[in-house]
Amino acid sequence: MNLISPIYIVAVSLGIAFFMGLLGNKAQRSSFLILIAALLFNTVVSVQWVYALATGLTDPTQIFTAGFKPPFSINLLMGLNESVITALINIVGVLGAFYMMKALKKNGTGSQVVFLVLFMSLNVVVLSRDLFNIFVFLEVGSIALAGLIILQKGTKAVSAGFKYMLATGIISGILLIGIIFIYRFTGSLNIDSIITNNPMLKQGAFVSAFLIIIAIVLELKSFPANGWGLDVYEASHPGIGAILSAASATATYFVLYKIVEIAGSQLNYYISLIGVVSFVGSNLLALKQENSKRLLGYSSIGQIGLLMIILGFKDILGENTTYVAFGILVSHYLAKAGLFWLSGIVKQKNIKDWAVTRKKPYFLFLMGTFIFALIGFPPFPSFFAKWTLVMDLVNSGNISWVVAILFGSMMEAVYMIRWFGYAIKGENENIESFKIDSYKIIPVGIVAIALYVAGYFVAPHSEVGTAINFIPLYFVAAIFILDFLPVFIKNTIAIIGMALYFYFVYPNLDTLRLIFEAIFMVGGILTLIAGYAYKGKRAGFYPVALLMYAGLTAIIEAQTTLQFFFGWEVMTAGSYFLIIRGKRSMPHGLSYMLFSIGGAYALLTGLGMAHAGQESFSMEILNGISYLPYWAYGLLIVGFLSKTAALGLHIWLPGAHGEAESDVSPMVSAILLKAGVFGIVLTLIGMGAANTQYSELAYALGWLGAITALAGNLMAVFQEDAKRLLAYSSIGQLGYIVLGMAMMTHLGWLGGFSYVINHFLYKAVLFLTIGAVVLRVGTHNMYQMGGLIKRMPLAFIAVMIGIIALSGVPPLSGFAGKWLFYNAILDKGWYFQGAIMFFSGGIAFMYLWRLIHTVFLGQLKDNHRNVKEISIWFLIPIYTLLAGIMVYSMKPQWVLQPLGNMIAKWFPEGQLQWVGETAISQYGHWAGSLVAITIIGSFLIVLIILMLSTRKAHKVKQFDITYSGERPERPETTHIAYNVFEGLYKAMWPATIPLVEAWWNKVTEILHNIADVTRRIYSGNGQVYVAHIVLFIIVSYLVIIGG
Amino acid sequence: MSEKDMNDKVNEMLQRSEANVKKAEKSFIHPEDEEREVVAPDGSIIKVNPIYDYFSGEKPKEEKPCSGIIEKFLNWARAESIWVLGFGTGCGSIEIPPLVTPRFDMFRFGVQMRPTPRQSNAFIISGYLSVKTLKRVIRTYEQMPSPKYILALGSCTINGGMYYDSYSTINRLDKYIPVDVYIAGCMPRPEALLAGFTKLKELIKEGKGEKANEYARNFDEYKANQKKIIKDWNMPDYNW
Amino acid sequence: MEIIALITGFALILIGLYGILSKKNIIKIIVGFSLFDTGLHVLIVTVGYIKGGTAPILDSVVGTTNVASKIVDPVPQALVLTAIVIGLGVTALMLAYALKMYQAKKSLDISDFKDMKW
Amino acid sequence: MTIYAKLGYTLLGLLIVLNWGFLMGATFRKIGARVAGRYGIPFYQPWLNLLKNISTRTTITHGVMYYIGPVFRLTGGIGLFLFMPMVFTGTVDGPWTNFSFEGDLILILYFQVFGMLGMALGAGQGGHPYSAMGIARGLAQHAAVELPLTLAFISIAIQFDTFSVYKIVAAQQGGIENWVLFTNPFAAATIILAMLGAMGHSPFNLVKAPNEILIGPATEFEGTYLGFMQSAGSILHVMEAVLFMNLVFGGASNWIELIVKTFLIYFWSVFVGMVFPRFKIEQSVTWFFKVPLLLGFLAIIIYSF
Repeated sequence: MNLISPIYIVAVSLGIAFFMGLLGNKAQRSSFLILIAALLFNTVVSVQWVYALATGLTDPTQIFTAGFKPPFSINLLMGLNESVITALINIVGVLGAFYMMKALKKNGTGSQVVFLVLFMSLNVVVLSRDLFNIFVFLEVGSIALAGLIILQKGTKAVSAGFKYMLATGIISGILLIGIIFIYRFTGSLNIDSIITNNPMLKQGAFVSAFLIIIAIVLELKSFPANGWGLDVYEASHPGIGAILSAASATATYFVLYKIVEIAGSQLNYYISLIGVVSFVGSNLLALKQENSKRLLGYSSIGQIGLLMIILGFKDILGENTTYVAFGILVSHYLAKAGLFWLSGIVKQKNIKDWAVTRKKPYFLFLMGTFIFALIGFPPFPSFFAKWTLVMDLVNSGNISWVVAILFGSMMEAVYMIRWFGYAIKGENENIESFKIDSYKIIPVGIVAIALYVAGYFVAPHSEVGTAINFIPLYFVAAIFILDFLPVFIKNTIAIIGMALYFYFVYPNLDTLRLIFEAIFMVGGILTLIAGYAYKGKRAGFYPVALLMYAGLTAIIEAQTTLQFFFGWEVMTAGSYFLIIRGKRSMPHGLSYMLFSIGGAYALLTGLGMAHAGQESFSMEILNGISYLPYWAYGLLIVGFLSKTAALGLHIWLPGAHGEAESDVSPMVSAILLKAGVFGIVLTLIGMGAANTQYSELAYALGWLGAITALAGNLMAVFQEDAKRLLAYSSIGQLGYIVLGMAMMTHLGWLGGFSYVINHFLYKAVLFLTIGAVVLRVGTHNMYQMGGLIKRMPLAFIAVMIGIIALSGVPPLSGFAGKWLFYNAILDKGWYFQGAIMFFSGGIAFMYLWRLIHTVFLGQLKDNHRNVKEISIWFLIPIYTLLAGIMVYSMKPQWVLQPLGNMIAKWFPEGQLQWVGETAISQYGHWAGSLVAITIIGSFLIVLIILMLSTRKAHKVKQFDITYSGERPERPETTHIAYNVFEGLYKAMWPATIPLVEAWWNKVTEILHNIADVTRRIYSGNGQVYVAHIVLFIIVSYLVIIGG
Repeated sequence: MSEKDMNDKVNEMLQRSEANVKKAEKSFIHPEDEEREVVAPDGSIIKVNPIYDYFSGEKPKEEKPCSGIIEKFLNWARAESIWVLGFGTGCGSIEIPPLVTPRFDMFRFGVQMRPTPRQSNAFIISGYLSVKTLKRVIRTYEQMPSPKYILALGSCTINGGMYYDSYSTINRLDKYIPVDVYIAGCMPRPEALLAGFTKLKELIKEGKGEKANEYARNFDEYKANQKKIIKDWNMPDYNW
Repeated sequence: MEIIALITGFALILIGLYGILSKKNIIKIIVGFSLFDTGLHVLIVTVGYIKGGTAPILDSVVGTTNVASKIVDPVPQALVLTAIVIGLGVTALMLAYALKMYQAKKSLDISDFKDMKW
Repeated sequence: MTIYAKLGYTLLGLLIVLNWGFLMGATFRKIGARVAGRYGIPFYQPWLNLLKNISTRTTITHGVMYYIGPVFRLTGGIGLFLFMPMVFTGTVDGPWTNFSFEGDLILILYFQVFGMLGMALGAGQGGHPYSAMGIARGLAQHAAVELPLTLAFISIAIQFDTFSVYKIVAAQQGGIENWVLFTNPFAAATIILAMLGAMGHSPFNLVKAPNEILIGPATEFEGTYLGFMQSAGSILHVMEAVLFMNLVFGGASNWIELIVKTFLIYFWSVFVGMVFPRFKIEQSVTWFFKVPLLLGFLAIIIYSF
């Protein structure tokens, strides 16, 4: 194969640049075409090298200039890495030039020449193996860039450019000192010969190597000596920002990658250290940032910091280094370019004003893609890279590094998701929509698609990534493409798809997984049926709902921990989009996402610890973790608890569930929360189930569950919002489940699983019904409803059965869980937890009565006189679930016996004995069916007696009540619905102070204050920035010689 | 705002208030009871008539007593279990509290107080009855389950007593609601009240405590009388 | 000689840095930068100097044997040429910026250009 | 024992309990009268009231829930009776154990709420504001009462290692010294205090404060509904007393013993009520969170080690 030598990139670019210079401004139109042609030529050259090197058609090739061999001449190396990096740079060059078409044309041929020279220099910087050559072209690049910065009009761009010149001037001076002294000490400027001849640099040579490396590190705008860089990001044309972030930073990073070898591995640790300071520091400082381009600048610096960490750890990462580095690099490169370009299209400075993006919904999709790629969500390459990075770091015992990296990532997620939240849900009424130029949107679209493609191709490259099941994701993608169809068709496709999938999947699952898969899939189908009630297109709903279900089923089917985590993150992303669809759910979506990401990071670390010392990634490694087992299991549990909303990690739930759409609330409450329970079950099985050595952990978990149950129920009592009430109730119910599981006995688990099924059934019923009622009456506030039993009797029946089941009153199914719990508690000896549970049960009656009374009973409001019964599409799933509750209530043994058999696998001791329909435990017995028959029988007898004695009961209307001789004036003043439990509140208000929320608010506030105070180092004065650079070098040197 | 506009506005306001005064004089309808419009969640307008919409308002029917011995047995139970509504309508209500004291102790006769008309079967109209209270009495009386009994206390309920020419009290109670037992005096002492209870019990046991049916039978007549005197009628014809 | 040149080079660098860090006037800062640059160039040349060596031109005086010990190292001299060119470019661009800045705010005080911070 | 014999005994037992409940109610009124220096009602007054109430001629209904609310209430009472072993005869299958299946304590605890919840729904549909207020108070007080009560119940369950009421009674046979009252004094003390709340007499009768909220939940109920509720109330009072008797006071081996013991238990709450004025709801809730709760904790702590 005949390859075009990379030297032609330089030659052609320079030639064309001169030619264009000669042309001058005479041929404006053709000059731009020539520029594009030149950049395309560069791209073709590098891409053909990528192809040739990747397929093994050719070997890495050295290109010698001037006919001498190094060290007497400059040589270029074209290896696989170089070819990929140059390809990336050149692609961004083409796209960027296209994106900046208007600006480049307007500013004439000169700007185009400079643009071309910039990319030529970036290519050379990557390819060259000569230190001085690298210096020269770095300088050429920065001069070119300084020329391009000024393309943007205004003082800001000018002063930013000057600061940039000043800073890079000083930095390249430092670099030059380093280069000249390394030449002095090694007699060579060629990187390869320096490395081969001087494996360990000492003293003077070491100092000069340090200067070279620190200069490159500074070129990468390391925190905190990076004010000049931030200014450039903020002030320059968005296209320049994209080039800086995607192309320039990539090239400079590669330079660092090349030259770090000259110091051997002596500086690796410090590069990681600088990297982590950059990553954590700039992500933390970005918290207070409101200017979108500057925010992106902070984020870019953070990402480069992460890449420096990876570089520093290349000895530990071994052969994974390239994979991890490219994973992060490519995601960052594409996403950041896309975001910068987007910012040029949206044209809003303040991130709050990005709400205008929503006026063109496909831009939201683009923005979401970039942001989720940046914070490392699947299916983007950064997800796999981050996974591998954490696995390897934990495996090598660098836990504190993992913590720092994850903290930094967390901060990045905070501001990124917040920004995205503003875009989805912020106020946008007063902001003018933006124009879309096709030449601007095409590059953005290309990088967005490239992200997905990259993710798809990166996944199989990790050893365990091959097993990921992409079929559900294809389905999601298909639904996304079909999003223009009306609801009815999409809903049918979704339901059929899920049903088929469940049909094919369920034979392969064991009982445990089958239970959860059934909850996810059957529950999913039932809640989707409710979707028929919606009219129009319901744009964007089906892709995200199915994304969540795809994640859920991936969790169940996971054979490896990577698959599990992949599913977990997919589910998180899907549910986030679902939740944030609600009208007022911006802050709640954010907090949901942050707790989810925090939990996911805990999970990631835990899974990493499980993997430590093991070759395999199979789910089996959760059993008997040997590396820091307490921490590992603790982190796993914390990760899962963030999803079950245990006390302390619960503050996202009420808002998220309460403000979500009517059919989304049951999805995220009845179904999604069970994913956390599934995880806890897996962890507890991993801890050894009956023979656990970690009973302290289980004990703490049990207490947490009990207190969560109490707190959740207590908070539910004082809610005025029907859906929030149910949401708090979910917190409480999940507390029960956690307590049951934590008991680690047969009965405890039986009770826990009984609750899992029950909670799914009745919470789905309640949320669906209340959601449907809310759709009809148009408010969440219970005190604005009332008397709806007359208008919606079927909904009332559903809620009544739901609350009786929830409250655990016999004969309905909730009692099964209660009965099992008390037996388990006596068995286990957790008496106080049991008493707290019972008390929370008593409190539950209060909010349940409140729910049904204030909504359905009492006085019908005037404006609800004509409301219709809830939609038939809600009634179908509701009554299907009710049938489930009734079957479970009448024949509990049908459910409990198989459950018991399943649990006996892990807890063979203390099983329930079944004699016919009677369950016998050590402490008592319970005949579910007989009790139900007895109660129903006596109920009917009494009812018949009443009917016989009051044959002629006169039906009266709502104000036909005794009102002390008066008549009520209005339903609103007659309906006792607001602040109903005032007396209880007076007695128990200390327990309702939202301490947890205050704590998290305080944490947030402190972090933001730190960010606010720290970022004042960026005073805006160019001299200060130079001082930062000098100090950075001095401090780094002191740290290095001192450490 | 120019002076002319101001004057126009003032005139308009004056006219409006005059119209309101006229309207009020005509119907005595409290503004709260006027017809109003509310907006349903789906945006449609619902007209609300506060006087009739909220109430069933169906006319009462005569309830036939059971036959023979059963009715006698039930009447005995009713007579021995008189639950009096705790509603003091006039000055005589001061005579009722002594009945629960050790000195008079009405409980031994099976008489006790009940706070809600739904659970009472006897109603003491204690003395003069203003028109304003009459409306409440009618409403309360109609809300009591049948069979129900009325004891009228003092001369005011018989012929108006010392308020015979008052503009604001009624003269004869049984023009408006049927009375079972009149207890004369101004005021009758608690002993007289106890005697009244004894008389009522006798009547009930004899099967003569059927005034509720009489009310139903002559409903239109009673209603006409009531409506003649109560100007601001803001309730349905029958309060269930 | 060598040591004096070395010290001069470093001194110029430090003086230049001092100028950059302490002077408020942009033109003075650019002058400081030029000093810094010049110091660098001196340094480069000094590093390549070999005591008693002649100019690195292969002529009859130097001969063809044992050349390396007779002439000063030619590489730094080549480098310094490039460095000077680059330094010139940078300085020129900086001055261009200074002009633009003056046009924008009628001020050459660098602390007047703090529009962007934090 | 055949099912028919069982049914017969159960119905007979129910009749006894109902009438005993009425008589207890009358005695309560009588005692109240005597405390006030009055003669008081005749002892047969409750039956007359019942008769009168179910013989009203007109009945209203606010809707289906209103209609079946009293049914729930009465079923709650009857069910509690059915699930409670009444008289201890030495065998689970004895004549007076009803359909208790050894009497599971948890079932009884949770079934208590059945009637309350149904009644709350019925009263709610009545649409009367006072009903709602009464129920809100009742539920709050119920939750507060149940906390110390549950601690005591769990303590007793730990003591006898069972939740079966029958077994708990059986274990207390053989003399007064075997009663939980003496073997587990903390639990007993907790129950004795907490049951004041469960019985709902003054000072814990804000739920149906007659002159403030027109007897609360029952405001809108009349006639037969009221009759049902009175019957249910009577049964529930007896059953509460029987529950405490079974748990703390050694159960009963015959009806006489049952009547004597329930009388004493019931009148403990009555006498307290005669002396103390009514608590506000926040006062009553905090009251149960003080001494009774502390005693309840002690009752469990002594078994935790």
